[in-house]
Amino acid sequence: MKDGLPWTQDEMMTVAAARLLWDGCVCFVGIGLPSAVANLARHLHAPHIVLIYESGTIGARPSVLPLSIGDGELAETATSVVSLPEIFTYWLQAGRVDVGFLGAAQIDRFANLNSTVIGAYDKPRTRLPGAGGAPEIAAHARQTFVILKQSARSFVPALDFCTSAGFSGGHGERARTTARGAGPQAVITDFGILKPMAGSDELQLTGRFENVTSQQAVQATGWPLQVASSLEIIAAPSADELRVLRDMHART
Amino acid sequence: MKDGLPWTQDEMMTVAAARLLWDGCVCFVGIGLPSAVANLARHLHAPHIVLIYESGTIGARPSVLPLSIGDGELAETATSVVSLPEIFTYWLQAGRVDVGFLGAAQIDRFANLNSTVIGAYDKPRTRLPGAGGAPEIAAHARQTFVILKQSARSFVPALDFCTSAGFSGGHGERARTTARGAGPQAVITDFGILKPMAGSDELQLTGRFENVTSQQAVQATGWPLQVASSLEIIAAPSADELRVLRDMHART
Amino acid sequence: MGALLSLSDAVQRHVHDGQRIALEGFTHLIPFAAAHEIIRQQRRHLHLIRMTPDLIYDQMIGMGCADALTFSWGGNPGVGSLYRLRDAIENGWPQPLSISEHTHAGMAAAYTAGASGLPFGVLRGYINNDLTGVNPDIKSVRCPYTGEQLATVPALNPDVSIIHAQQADRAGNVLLRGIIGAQKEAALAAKCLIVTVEEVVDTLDAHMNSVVLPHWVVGAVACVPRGAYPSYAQGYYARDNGFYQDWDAIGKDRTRFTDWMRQKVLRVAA
Amino acid sequence: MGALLSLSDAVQRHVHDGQRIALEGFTHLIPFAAAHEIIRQQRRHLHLIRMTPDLIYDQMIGMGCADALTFSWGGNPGVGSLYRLRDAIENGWPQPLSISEHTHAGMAAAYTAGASGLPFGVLRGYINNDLTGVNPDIKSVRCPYTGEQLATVPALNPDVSIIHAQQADRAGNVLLRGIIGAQKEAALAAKCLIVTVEEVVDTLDAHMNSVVLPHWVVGAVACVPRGAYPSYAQGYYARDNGFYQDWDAIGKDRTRFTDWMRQKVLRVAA
Repeated sequence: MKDGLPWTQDEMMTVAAARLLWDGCVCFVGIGLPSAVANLARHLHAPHIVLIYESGTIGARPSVLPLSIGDGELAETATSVVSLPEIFTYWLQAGRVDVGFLGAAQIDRFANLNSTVIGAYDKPRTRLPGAGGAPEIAAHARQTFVILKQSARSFVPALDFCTSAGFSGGHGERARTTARGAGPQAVITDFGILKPMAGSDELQLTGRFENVTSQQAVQATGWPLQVASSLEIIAAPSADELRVLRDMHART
Repeated sequence: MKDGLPWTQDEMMTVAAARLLWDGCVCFVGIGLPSAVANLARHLHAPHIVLIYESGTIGARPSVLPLSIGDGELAETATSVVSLPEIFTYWLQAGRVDVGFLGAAQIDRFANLNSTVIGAYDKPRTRLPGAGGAPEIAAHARQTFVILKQSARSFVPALDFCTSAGFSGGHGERARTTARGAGPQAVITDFGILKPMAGSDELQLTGRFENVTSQQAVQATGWPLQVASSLEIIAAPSADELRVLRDMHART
Repeated sequence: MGALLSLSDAVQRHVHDGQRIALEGFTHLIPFAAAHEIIRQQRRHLHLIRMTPDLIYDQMIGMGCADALTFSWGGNPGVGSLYRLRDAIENGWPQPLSISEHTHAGMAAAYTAGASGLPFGVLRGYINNDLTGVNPDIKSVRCPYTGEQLATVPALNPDVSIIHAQQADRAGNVLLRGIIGAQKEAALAAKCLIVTVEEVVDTLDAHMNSVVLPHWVVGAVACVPRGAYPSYAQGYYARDNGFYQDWDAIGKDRTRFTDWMRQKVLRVAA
Repeated sequence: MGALLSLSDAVQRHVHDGQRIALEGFTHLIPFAAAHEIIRQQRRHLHLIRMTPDLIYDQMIGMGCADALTFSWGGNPGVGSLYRLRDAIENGWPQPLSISEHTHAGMAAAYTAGASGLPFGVLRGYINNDLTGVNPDIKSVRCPYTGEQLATVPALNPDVSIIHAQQADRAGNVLLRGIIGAQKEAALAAKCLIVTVEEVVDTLDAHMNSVVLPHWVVGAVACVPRGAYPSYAQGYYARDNGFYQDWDAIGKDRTRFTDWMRQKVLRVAA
């Protein structure tokens, strides 16, 4: 636990992201934090949230957090199990997903994401897993939430590779593409929440967790991060939120 | 029964067509004569024939002849029931069908078929049911068999409408299209069997039933029908063939 | 989403004059009860969409609900003609009917594109086929790899699709069993989906890979036992093949048709 | 078709050096046993195709079976990196690996086109995405109706696809249950299909709308209980999540990897 506080920044991120989800929303989730976030919301204020995993499970209600997106419990608890091509055509591309969760190794000021390589593509310094479902989630979910710890290494002035377009060059460029969704509407970090500014589409710190300063967030960003004039202070996880989150992890 | 013979020309057609099917062949069948033919073959010499109905049933083994191509017994006895879009993509268009059966209201000398209208399309004298699955069966089955009673009204010099291409203008025109299958390899009528001639692709009478003359077949054709120099005489239905066919109809 | 309504309310609320609507079901699970309710509520100027118009659209067309029809095979399966459809096309009775005619493979591709959020579907089809001359919707694209020319159809996205299914649960999830035709595609291609079901149950009789439409894509569910009759519902009742044969005589004659509709449809409450 | 063979005979007969092969299974039903047999039979110069290379291709790549890889997500799910894959790409060990990289949606469209007998698949994808700059296979077509530019991918048609399934019956019909990924598409896109199964039964535990591949599209069936381990087979055994975590340390080190493969794969009879 960071700074001797009774909760970790990971827990704070998870809770802050879960609060953004509403009951009944249709959520396309990957493994790791996104899955934890969506399931936490389901156990808290959003019992009717619909979880879609790209493995083909629609409406899964796992009691423990899956390690892989294709765990048996997802299939056993789903309303419907369909093929993977169907997930990407009839469900994602058709615009039926309210919220898509994305992670990445790098993000730029317009919320474009790199999960492919660090260094040159042909001679990578670090080869990352790659695109998976992310580029089309980024395009077609009605909105996306990005979850990513903030550091000058991950919040970069220029991506080494653009895997998933956010607002591309900003200033309405995304709206002129054939991407259907509104794009990244929140980036949840271990310092707070960034949102795109109207007009420029550039990310701005709009909320900070109560145990960090906006100055710390700016220092952890590889570009001159704008801070909203009215900065929201995001409340620490409640006892209830922490209990449910920890129970969920303990069961897993 | 025609001419006082112990079997009808309908029965002769059905039996003659069934003899063309081999054990294990994958057969795309419609309702009516094609379904009777394929099921007769299954009960006679081709127990492992695979019947695909466009309703989505693969490997159906109905005990009675279905009235519609979507009867419940087809689903109950099938190896697999899939969606109709899948039938036309993964199964037919992919080239997995050995034999497609087609009927029509009109056929021309290159085995092109009309099942759409008699008269002008915009002001039809008779509006027929239309294309259904036929045009793509005609294109993608490895070969097609056409079953159609012969008369000057149905065997015409020029179609009112081309619903399903056979050999189009003949002389190799089909082979120059993107149609995958070899096209109509046999037309079974109530007089005998017509097959395309190498080179011209024009239909030729290659076999006649033993109770008709080739002259009768020529007279029942709206174009100057070629007759093969070595005309096969097609044997009358055997007692066994007739018994199985009549049992099948009696059960239905 | 997925509100449980009476059929009458569902049609009242969601089906409006002039819409493009698809009542799908390939031989099996044809939503006859819903069609009859639309006829009773006298919807007009509909653009009907359906692979096989079948008796269900023969009735709607004969009762004057439709201005236009998109279809791919318009017969009485295993029996013969649809005389009301023919009368509309051949003689403009009770009113002219404009048609947009496809092949099954083309309609299937168009529904699939509609369900997939794509503007068009691609198929190797309509080869040397006169339909391309009478239906301007059939176009082509060139494969960027092989140079091959392939046929295209515009996506079908009905304003309303109506299907019949075996079961809904109380949340509004819907289970289809048996021959499913292009219903899933028609359902997901629509702006609004209405489902009639044989029964509403606590728990669907589904297994892991069953065909289930989740409640949040369903606009309204109406419980209508025998709602597919004279078509059938696998596990509930069989197709009334006799009625399909009887329809030949009923549908052939304008007066007999009108009398039948008056007695068997108009005078029946939903 | 659908001959019941030993796994060793099936690989011997159907898998050859230099082929394009796909061993599919999305998290579930990954055909590990078949991969191990290919490693034992020392196939070389394969072009491996798989959405998620997973441990199965990490092992094949590390053992020198592959010259090329077509894929869309190359990590150890929920754990981290595939170090053998990375070592091949970053350092050319044990040999260089050329890659053709896609998104999941692109791979799915490519398999679907392959299964459908179409030369290409269409999707609204790869939008403002650098993959289009490094993968010349990603092209576009213009919608003939709306003018919209859409991405295309060339059809994937592997020489051989290998999948694992729960059951085959004695005729060679194959049943898959649970999460089915893109296996049906990969299976039907292939020139030759090999299936390993948990058990061969008299009658498949199937219902009407189960995912069943008929015997006449199956080139060979091999009965290999636990053939998906450390992946899983719904209804038979669970995923060994612990092994996926252990693999992180095994796969990270060339020597430890080679030792592990020698002991656990090479010295084991099929």
